[in-house]
Amino acid sequence: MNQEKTIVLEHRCFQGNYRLIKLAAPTIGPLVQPGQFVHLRVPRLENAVLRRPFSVFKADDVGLSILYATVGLGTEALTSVAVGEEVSLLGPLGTGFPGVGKDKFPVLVAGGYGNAALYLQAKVSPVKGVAFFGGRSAQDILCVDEFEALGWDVRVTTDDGSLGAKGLVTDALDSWLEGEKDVASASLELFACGPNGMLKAVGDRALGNGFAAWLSMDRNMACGVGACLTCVIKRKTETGWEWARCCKDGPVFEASEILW
Amino acid sequence: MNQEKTIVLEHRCFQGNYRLIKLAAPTIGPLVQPGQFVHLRVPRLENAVLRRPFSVFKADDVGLSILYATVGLGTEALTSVAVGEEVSLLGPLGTGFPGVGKDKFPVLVAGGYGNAALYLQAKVSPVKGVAFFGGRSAQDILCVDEFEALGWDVRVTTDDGSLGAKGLVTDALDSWLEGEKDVASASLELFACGPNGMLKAVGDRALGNGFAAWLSMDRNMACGVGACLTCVIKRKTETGWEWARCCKDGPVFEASEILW
Amino acid sequence: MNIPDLKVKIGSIEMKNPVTVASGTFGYGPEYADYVDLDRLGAITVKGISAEPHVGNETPRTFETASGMLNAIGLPGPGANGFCEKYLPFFESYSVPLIVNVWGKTVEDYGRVAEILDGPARVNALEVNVSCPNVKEGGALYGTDVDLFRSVVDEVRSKTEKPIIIKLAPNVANIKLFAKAAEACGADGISIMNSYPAMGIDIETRKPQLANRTGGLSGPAIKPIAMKLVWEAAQVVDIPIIGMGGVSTPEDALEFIIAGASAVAVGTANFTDPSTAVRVIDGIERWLSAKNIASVDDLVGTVKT
Amino acid sequence: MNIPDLKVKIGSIEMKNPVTVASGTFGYGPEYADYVDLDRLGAITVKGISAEPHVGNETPRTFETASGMLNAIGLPGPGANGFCEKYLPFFESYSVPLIVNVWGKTVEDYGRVAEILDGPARVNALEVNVSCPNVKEGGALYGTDVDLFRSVVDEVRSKTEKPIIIKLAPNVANIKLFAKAAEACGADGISIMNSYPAMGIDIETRKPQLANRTGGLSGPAIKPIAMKLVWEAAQVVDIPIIGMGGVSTPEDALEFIIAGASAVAVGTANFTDPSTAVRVIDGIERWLSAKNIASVDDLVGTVKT
Ligand SMILES: Cc1cc2nc3c(=O)[nH]c(=O)nc-3n(C[C@H](O)[C@H](O)[C@H](O)COP(=O)(O)OP(=O)(O)OC[C@H]3O[C@@H](n4cnc5c(N)ncnc54)[C@H](O)[C@@H]3O)c2cc1C
Ligand SMILES: Cc1cc2nc3c(=O)[nH]c(=O)nc-3n(C[C@H](O)[C@H](O)[C@H](O)COP(=O)(O)OP(=O)(O)OC[C@H]3O[C@@H](n4cnc5c(N)ncnc54)[C@H](O)[C@@H]3O)c2cc1C
Ligand SMILES: Cc1cc2nc3c(=O)[nH]c(=O)nc-3n(C[C@H](O)[C@H](O)[C@H](O)COP(=O)(O)O)c2cc1C
Ligand SMILES: Cc1cc2nc3c(=O)[nH]c(=O)nc-3n(C[C@H](O)[C@H](O)[C@H](O)COP(=O)(O)O)c2cc1C
Ligand code: FES
Ligand code: FES
Repeated sequence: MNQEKTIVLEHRCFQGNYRLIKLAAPTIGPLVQPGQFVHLRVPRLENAVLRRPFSVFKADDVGLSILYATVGLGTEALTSVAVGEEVSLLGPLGTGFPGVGKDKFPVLVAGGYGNAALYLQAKVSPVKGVAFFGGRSAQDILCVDEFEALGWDVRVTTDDGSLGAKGLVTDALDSWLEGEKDVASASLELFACGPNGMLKAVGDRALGNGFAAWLSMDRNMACGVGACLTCVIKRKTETGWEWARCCKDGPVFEASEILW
Repeated sequence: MNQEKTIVLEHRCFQGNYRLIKLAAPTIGPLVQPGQFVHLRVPRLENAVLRRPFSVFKADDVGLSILYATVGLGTEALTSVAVGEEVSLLGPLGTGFPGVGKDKFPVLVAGGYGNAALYLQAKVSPVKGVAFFGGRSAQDILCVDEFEALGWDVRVTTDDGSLGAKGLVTDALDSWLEGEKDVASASLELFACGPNGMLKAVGDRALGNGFAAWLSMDRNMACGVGACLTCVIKRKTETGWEWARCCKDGPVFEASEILW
Repeated sequence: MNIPDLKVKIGSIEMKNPVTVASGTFGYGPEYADYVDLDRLGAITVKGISAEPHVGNETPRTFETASGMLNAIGLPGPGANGFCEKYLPFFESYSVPLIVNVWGKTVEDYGRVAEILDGPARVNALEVNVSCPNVKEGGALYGTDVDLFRSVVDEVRSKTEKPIIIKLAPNVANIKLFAKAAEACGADGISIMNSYPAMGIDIETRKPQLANRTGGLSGPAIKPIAMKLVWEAAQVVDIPIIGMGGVSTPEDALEFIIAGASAVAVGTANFTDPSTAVRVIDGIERWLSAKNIASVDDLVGTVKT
Repeated sequence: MNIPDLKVKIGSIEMKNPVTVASGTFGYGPEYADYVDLDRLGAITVKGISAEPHVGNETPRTFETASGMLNAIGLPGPGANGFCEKYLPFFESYSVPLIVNVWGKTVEDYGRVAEILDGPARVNALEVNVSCPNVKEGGALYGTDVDLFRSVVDEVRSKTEKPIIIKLAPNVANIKLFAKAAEACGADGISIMNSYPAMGIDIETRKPQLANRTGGLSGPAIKPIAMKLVWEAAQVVDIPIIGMGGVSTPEDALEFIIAGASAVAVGTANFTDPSTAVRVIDGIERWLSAKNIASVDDLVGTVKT
């Protein structure tokens, strides 16, 4: 974990409401593990006291990139940041995805910017499995080509049918699971990132079918380093539950750990 | 008085710590009288609730320009505003300089950005007299050429002697007044803008010699339109004094009105 | 799309929309008339007036802080009669309800200003600022001592038939006490909140940033404090509340209304942008309309807790 | 250029510089250890600890506001014994003084946590958070009722020999009362201020932004409020004051010191930038040195009013 002053190398519209920002981060970049995130201080947003957490989309020795949707104060202000400007990052933060288990067949499930959180996992995965991408409409489906280029079998669903099948991503997952009944469920391993509703639905499938699902959870964060106890999530224990910190113990949790 | 969304046409270093910003302001521009000011909202300075007052340096039917020194939060943030950005102005505000009196010989006295406040007055003045410009060092002496181009006899003093005579602007004024003793004091009229200490010194000369001195006063402002009573100044009355509002009743006051 | 009913009543005043301006941030009326069509406002609340003319504090009187500002203007003003002579004629050409903010140094002062302003028909209501030190009782604040508070409200109530709105001080441990006391003493409404006692020091000169040493903090910085106070007071009184403290967007106003305010006042934001109040009114109308909410009244105090 | 003396004393604790961190914004110690050399700090103040483990509030627990944030974490924690087991070993490798923030729901609770923490040598002082509702007395706050306040301070004082620092609640009409009471009951220092009771409402859902409905406002927004409280308290007590509320620059810290604080705590600004506290320390040193001021002590309370 480091605090680094990074420099904006690239910043552009990616697709629809999503933008890509690439930062020179020679200290943090090389350390990033799949599913980890960075905590970013939006430059010149002087009335905001909090940083903003973003999954690392891609990372290498030079730096890292983030794919973000503009949804509020911080992300809107972020759009005005220019190439060459300085951006402070904390990172890499959190406990990301575990490696795909031996002999497991990996399945990715992503909604919206969830694809960004899954890309590095998709890349390092020794086996390239099936990836289910869901979104409201075509412009919420990101990076299909890039996942296909890595060797993944990408299945798209949109709420409005503007790209891929019409329906929910979990519908697509369900019918696929149905078709794969002969494959022992135990050999599947899911990795998911997206809205809470989707994550819960994916988690239910995993619990019902007896396979593991690693879910990257999204919680409002203040410190990002485990100090403030803002981002807590109920994690099951033998006797009940305890608070786990999404920023430190997560953001990735195994579905069966979570008390929804 | 208007509120106008203006567009930045030009924005550049002018000299030393001073910058020039030119705004397309077709509503406000044509209305500006010498000595008036505008109240500017610094874009993207979200943690500041107050506008910033600036004298109008030049104005025409297209817009107006401001000459400003970077001294704090607002002026520093202003430096990052780009050509094409929108800047909200209120203006033109306040009571500026009166026209030069009939048969009067005008004398200008300026310190720092005071030159900006005096330029329009210098321009419209039917007689071009003597202008005393003072500052800490050479880079605080602005626009000598431009005043000379208008036909003014410019005398420069700097604290460190890096330009013109070494000393205070009032020293130069004093020796000039001494030399002009034969000219009836009553035929002189002073117009001044600069630090409070300088204005008071200039006012004292005027009172001592029996001529009028119009001083553009600098007071912290909140509303800029006479509503909040932040910017008040003690103005003599027959029975004592009353508060006058620098933003509305001023910023220009005649020296003999002011209770220092 | 329905056209929502924006009208609200504070005592006998009919506001055509729930937005007024906060006392002291909008002068005596004429100052902003070039920027704002005054008749668009639900009401105008003018700068604090006392029975006699008052000179106010030395300068500096204001100072900017993070998302807010300090002020210690010190309530300069022409006195009640001076105000009526100088400013009431101006209001004859407007139909907007006029709320006059009043204050005093003694209980009798409060009574006298109320009595004088009870006369002119153009004065539609009084807003009573109780955040003043009581000179007779050695500086205790009318707004933070519930007995003194009651004595002021009683006195003002006895001297005017016009609606009276009591403007509560925020720096109390239990705002409910004061809200209930105001209602019990016959107030027609409550304003929450005045600026919060605060201070800034210039580290170079080591002098306070305000000539008065301390002043009141206002602006977006205090909105969350005001919101809680409005929510708490709304639980214990039936009279309408005017919410204020950092209102600068329609969303801020709606938040106060949902918390329990019947109307809001725009204060510091007038300085940032004189068109704020009108923008807030238009935004409230658009929002209610988009949500198909028939009236502002339907929204008041609907917070789900 | 002189090298200024940054040392300050709070009771028997020697802080090598006047900067600590505010309870609840810096975890239990290890969380920021990767970002900050903990031994650079004047002291570390950890998250509030009670006698027994406590679960805290539901989420959402924080919400960002203009130049500030709301929090209603609800004081979750491992309890005093849990804290000692889990975190004290970590501190063995550091020399920085450790201040443990403590709280309780009853007077006896406060006594118990003080008693437990009186044991371990590594705990250097207790900071007593009195902004808690008293469950026995139906929710009155220890921090706003001066009798309850005294009973807590007395109880803690009787249970520990260690320095105790009383952390005052800001939402009182007269802070001097509480500052004097703390001193009279034998406190070694005072902290001012805790976050200010506040609220935010989501206008779309009409639900409060915090699961707990209300929370505390902190950050630069409240700095001017804290400044006034520190200044007032400093006028009536001789024990040292730790000033906090929005400290994010060396200038903020110097302002608190000039107002009367002997030390400051960095809270919310840790979230904005974990290196804030170290930046503040370095900045204070540079500033004193540039002004040729020999020590922090020479600056404390030197405001010219
Ligand atoms: C581990 C993690 C990874 C994330 N990765 C990405 C990503 O790769 N791309 C992307 O576009 N977004 C991502 N998000 C969500 C992103 O953090 C929010 O969209 C962003 O903080 C919104 O900030 P804002 O100021 O625009 O919104 P506002 O709503 O104005 O923010 C106000 C406050 O709420 C918080 N907040 C608002 N929405 C969210 C949210 N969904 N999650 C967490 N905090 C929120 C903000 O951080 C801020 O403190 C991630 C969130 C988490 C927790
Ligand atoms: C009528 C008038 C005309 C002016 N004309 C010019 C001009 O042409 N060029 C120029 O460079 N400056 C001019 N000034 C001064 C200018 O307004 C301040 O330098 C500017 O407001 C500083 O803002 P800041 O945020 O950078 O400084 P900060 O010190 O961070 O500002 C904090 C607050 O103090 C106020 N403030 C600070 N310094 C001054 C000051 N000297 N006068 C008034 N308010 C101040 C700011 O407006 C703000 O409210 C003028 C001031 C007045 C009153
Ligand atoms: C410059 C200024 C002057 C004020 N004068 C008065 C006053 O005369 N009487 C009064 O009751 N409140 C006065 N107030 C308080 C405001 O009416 C309002 O209660 C407070 O500023 C909070 O609202 P805001 O955050 O929208 O400004 C004044 C506030 C400011 C900023
Ligand atoms: C997330 C958070 C948690 C806090 N937890 C505690 C706590 O456990 N005990 C306590 O006394 N104060 C707590 N506080 C209050 C701070 O210690 C401090 O008094 C307050 O935040 C003001 O300082 P600041 O503006 O620098 O944050 C907490 C504040 C925040 C923001
Ligand atoms: S965000 Fe602070 S503990 Fe997770
Ligand atoms: S700045 Fe408001 S009256 Fe002059």
